[in-house]
Amino acid sequence: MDRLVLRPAAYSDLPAVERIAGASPVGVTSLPRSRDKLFDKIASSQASLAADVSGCGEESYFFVLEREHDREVVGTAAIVASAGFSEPFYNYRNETVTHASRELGVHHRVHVLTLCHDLTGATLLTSFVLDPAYKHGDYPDLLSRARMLFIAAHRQRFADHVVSEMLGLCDDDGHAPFWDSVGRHFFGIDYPLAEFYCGVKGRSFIAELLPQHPIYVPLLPREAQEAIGQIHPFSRLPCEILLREGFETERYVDIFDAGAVVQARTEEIRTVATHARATVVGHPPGADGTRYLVANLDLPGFRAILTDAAFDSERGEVWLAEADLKSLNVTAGGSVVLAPL
Amino acid sequence: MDRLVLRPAAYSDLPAVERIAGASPVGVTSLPRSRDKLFDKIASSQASLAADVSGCGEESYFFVLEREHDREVVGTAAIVASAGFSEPFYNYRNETVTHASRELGVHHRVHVLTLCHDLTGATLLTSFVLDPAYKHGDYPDLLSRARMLFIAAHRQRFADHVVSEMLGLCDDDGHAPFWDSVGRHFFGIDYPLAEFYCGVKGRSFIAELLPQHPIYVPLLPREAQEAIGQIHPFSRLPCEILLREGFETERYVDIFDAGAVVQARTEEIRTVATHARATVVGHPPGADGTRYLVANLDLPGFRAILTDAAFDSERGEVWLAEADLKSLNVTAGGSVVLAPL
Amino acid sequence: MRLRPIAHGDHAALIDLARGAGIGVTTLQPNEERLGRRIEISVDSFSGRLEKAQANYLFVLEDVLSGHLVGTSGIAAAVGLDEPWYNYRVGTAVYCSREIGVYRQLQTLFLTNDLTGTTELCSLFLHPEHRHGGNGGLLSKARLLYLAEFPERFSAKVIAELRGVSDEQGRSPFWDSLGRHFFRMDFSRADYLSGVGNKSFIAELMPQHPVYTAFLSEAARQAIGEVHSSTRPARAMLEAEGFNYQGYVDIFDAGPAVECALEAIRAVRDSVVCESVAGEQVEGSLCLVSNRRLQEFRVVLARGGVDDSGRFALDAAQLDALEISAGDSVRIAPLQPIR
Amino acid sequence: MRLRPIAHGDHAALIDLARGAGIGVTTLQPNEERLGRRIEISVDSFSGRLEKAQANYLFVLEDVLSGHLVGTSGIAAAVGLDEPWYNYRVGTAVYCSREIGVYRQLQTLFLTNDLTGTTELCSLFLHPEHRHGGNGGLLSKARLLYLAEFPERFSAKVIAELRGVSDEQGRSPFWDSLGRHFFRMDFSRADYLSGVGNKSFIAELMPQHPVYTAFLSEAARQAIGEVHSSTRPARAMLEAEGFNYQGYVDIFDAGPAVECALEAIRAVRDSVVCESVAGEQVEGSLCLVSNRRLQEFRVVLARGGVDDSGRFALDAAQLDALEISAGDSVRIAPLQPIR
Repeated sequence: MDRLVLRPAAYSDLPAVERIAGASPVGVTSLPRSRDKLFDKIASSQASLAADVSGCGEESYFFVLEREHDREVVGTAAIVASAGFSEPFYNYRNETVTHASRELGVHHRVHVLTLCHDLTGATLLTSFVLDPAYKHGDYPDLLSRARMLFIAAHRQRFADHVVSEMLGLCDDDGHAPFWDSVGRHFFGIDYPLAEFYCGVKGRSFIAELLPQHPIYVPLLPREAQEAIGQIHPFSRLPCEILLREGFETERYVDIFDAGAVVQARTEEIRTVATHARATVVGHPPGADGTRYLVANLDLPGFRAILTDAAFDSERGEVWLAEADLKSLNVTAGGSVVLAPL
Repeated sequence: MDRLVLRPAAYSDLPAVERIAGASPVGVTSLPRSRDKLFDKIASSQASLAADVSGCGEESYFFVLEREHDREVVGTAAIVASAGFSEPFYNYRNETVTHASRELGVHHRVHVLTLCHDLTGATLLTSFVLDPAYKHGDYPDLLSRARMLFIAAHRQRFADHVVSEMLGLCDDDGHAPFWDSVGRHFFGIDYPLAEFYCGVKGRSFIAELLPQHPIYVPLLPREAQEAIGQIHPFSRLPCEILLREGFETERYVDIFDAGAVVQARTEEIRTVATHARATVVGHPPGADGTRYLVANLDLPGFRAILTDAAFDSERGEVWLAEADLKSLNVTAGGSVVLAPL
Repeated sequence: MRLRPIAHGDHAALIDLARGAGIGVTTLQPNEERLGRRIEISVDSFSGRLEKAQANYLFVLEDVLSGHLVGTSGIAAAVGLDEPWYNYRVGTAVYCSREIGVYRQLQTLFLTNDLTGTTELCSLFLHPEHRHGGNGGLLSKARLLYLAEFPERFSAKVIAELRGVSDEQGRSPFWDSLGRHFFRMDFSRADYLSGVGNKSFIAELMPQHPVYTAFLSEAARQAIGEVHSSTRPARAMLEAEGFNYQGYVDIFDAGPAVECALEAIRAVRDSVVCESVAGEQVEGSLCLVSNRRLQEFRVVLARGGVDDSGRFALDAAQLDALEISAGDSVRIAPLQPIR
Repeated sequence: MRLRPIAHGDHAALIDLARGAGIGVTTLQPNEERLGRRIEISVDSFSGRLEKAQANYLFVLEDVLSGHLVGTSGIAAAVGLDEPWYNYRVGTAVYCSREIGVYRQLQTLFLTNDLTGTTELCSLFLHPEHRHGGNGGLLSKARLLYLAEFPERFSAKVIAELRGVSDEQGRSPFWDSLGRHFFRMDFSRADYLSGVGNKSFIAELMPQHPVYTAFLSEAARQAIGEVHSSTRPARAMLEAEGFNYQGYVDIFDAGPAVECALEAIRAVRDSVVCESVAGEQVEGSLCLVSNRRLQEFRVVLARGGVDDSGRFALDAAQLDALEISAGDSVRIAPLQPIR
């Protein structure tokens, strides 16, 4: 099995990141197909890691998953400390309103989508893209959940809620049934163009063009209704991981494609709730153990791996192999955070 | 110390209940000052206790707290299985919306109250009234939390969320600052009259008269703004108990007086989460123990008391004194539910 | 033919007439008890026993030879003062972003009570066999002379709600695209419930938020503010009288409400009071002639003109129909706008 | 005095004039660069280089003896086609329950873009020293002849937004009770921002939901649809021209928007085209006289009337001011409505 290491993206990763962005669907606006924007993303991450931060603000953290033996980048994942820091973070709230008339003996619930900024300020997980060759086994967990370990290790840098937007339904020609029935009326442009603008322009045009009044779902065509809360095949894998982590779906959907927006209280995310700090004890390779996600406590030098380790919770010690110490760039006696897989 | 027992209200309790209703503030619409309505309330409770119920529907359960030695009724409390079963259960949702203009560098949150039926279908705790002579010590806990034991013992009869409306600010002359600034415009009548109608009429007039559009809080007079989410002295004691039970405040307020509407997931209510079933073992009086709420498993013959008991959780046995067995109307070898005080 | 207030004795004849009206005329449902109450209300309105909020005047077109009733027309003195009166207001919402060069105009429907308090022309129905000659004009316009004569009983603004688009089966595309989702009943049933005076269910069931018409069917959008083909002549007639569509439509079928200030209604503005004189009909235009009475109001059509001494000639039959004698004062208005 | 289109050379004079305008005139802020652009837009509008969406015609009132500019008036060909145009629509909401015998009418304010696409009369400003004689009427009404002459350049509906109520310090009770809570800035600043053409912030900051006026201060409620005392003559003048308040008000100060169909504007409807003839002024009413030219449009006031051969007499100074020769065609409208 290949050994993969998650670490912050460096400027030298730009070509690899650009390649990954180019292979992603248009809805992944957090990985725009624009070298300048990707460069900015890395720069912002570097600055955030170097900054002395006590609350959660405009920081963002951009990670790559690297194959250790040839240093090839095979995945990306990111964290935005506070969604909508400089402008509201828009979603539709999935609601029902009761319409009842006792006199007529009528009582039914009508489904509406109401524009909201409820999730503004929450920490946002984005940019999860993994080389398909690694989609089996534990690798996806490493890529996604290493972020939770990072959040746990640097808790004061993040909000009390964590959210993530799942890509919604959209065909290969860029037709999103929800967009075609809803967003198009207000934006007057195709879904791919809207997503493109979203990635490369500010988001203020969204505020200008989104419907102020709630959308009555029964008025929409069947395809659009059915798309609400659905998840694009591209996002199924990351979504599964988040649901196992305790994220909830159902309450919010994306304003463009109506894909599910999942959310959890930070403290209740499984990796955060079950993580521990431990002192490293070196041991020779080959010893048995349980599968753990392990990360160091550095910021610019953050490293996370998956490995078999023995964790003594009473003593607060974890036994790691030499190779692990090397990957994590820690030495015996140093500290790490870990969570059971 | 007086021994008090909580049990379902009987028709013979009507005079006592009427006396208690007459001494309560007007906002306590669940205890209307109308003998007919109080009679109906007891009848509905009796019917609910006798019914074979598998879900939660239109049942309601009305309890009285009785002083054992002279059978004097000193308090009332009730549970409505499903709020708004036959008509929506209205509240204001306490929300903020972000108004931001990047161009002007303006970003602020505006507080709005939006009419909603989010809590429709939740189980509702009402009618908590206790003779002031018993407001100290553990008695209030018995009156309020015996309902949680009842819910725990008959879980299938109740919803997954439990809510309770706290009485909001209102002076002795019946002036409620929130009503005077908001409800009065739509209803054109005084607060006491509105509350009176609410108790004795159906609630369909509420649907006809409530504002359809959200209320912008900054437009209201200061007294009205300050009343939002506040609690009338009459409700402070029951509210305190519910907050200790894990109920949350802040998100919803009452449509008439803007008093807090508190809510909790049923499973997370402390008494429900910590309750246990146990087999009764009789023991002579005087033995030591911990303070417990204990109730039998009957429906029409439901009884709950506070007592010192010894509970062996491994064996699922609880040691109760003879007096307790008598109050609870159980015999050694029978079953009870209990929760630590 | 003459127009006169309905009387208690007209009950049976009115029911016969109502059976021919069809579901579009919401205020004239063939329900014996309700029509009986309708007559009572009208009688009490003419006699002044009712407040403006309740007053509802019902006129009938009577064949003076046979005594048969062939049509009805009404005036509700002030709508919405007793229970809410709903319309959609057709509005415009503009969505525009300079940054990405987008400009969109969307049509919206807001539920309003804006026409509250206005006087409504209502209950117009003419038996199909009598839809010829000046009958339609007489039936509809004669009541305008009542407004001209007794404006203090009515409001400054007068409206008429016109039947919207529906097909031969009575299906309304607007209803099917919007109302049906909220009411979960047929248009004809909703129309009936509304017609029998129960409007509180509207507030309970209608969408509370504005609706974007972009989400409605093409046929529904096209029906907004349009009238049923059978109502086109009525619309043209009202427009010639000065009524205009100002963006308010029916919440069920999106038929237009047309509006006019009472004093600006052509037949009101152009009406004159003069003395009647017995005589042969001279050449001239067809005129509405009323006897100016509050309770025994009568209107007939007569050809002629006001002569130089300010008199209008009526023959014996016309004087009879108006229940006046030569020399009594009458109010005259040309049936058709002059121009 | 004559009215003519503004020209590039008027820049300095316009700035001087704007400095006297005060904060109520949102379209005439004393900002050099913006006024320069305003002139350019006007020149390009008259020459036909701009689309209707951008066209904005600015006229000046010129003292023909001294050459001084003493006032401005403008026409925006079609508002809201470039970025959203906002008004509050004043509506009625009825809350009524038979069961408990309650009936309430509440006034609501809905944020709308309903006036999108209409032609706006704007930028009216007359230097205080010249507020006498027929100057005000000439300045404001002369542009109506431009509408009469070139209706294809404008929309079927014409509006004017009138300055709302504010006190001597420029404080608007409506703003203080509503807008301030959402903008958290002074009325004068919001008014300035809006005047300099930036309207996107309105959508971003204004309340998105309808507002019940019951929650506003008494002074704010009374200001809805009312004009500033200094604007009363302008309102009366527009009403005499056929403009009406139809329930749309300014979102900042709640001043009324008045509306009229272009063809129904009195000065448009009553204007006639005739031949000019050199001559002494005869007795007659004061008339607006325009030279009918698209780009070199000129209007003067002249006393007189159209004679039996369909001609209107103008003296040499008037012909000069109009830049025409006797025999050229002119459009005439009485300055004041006749009646």
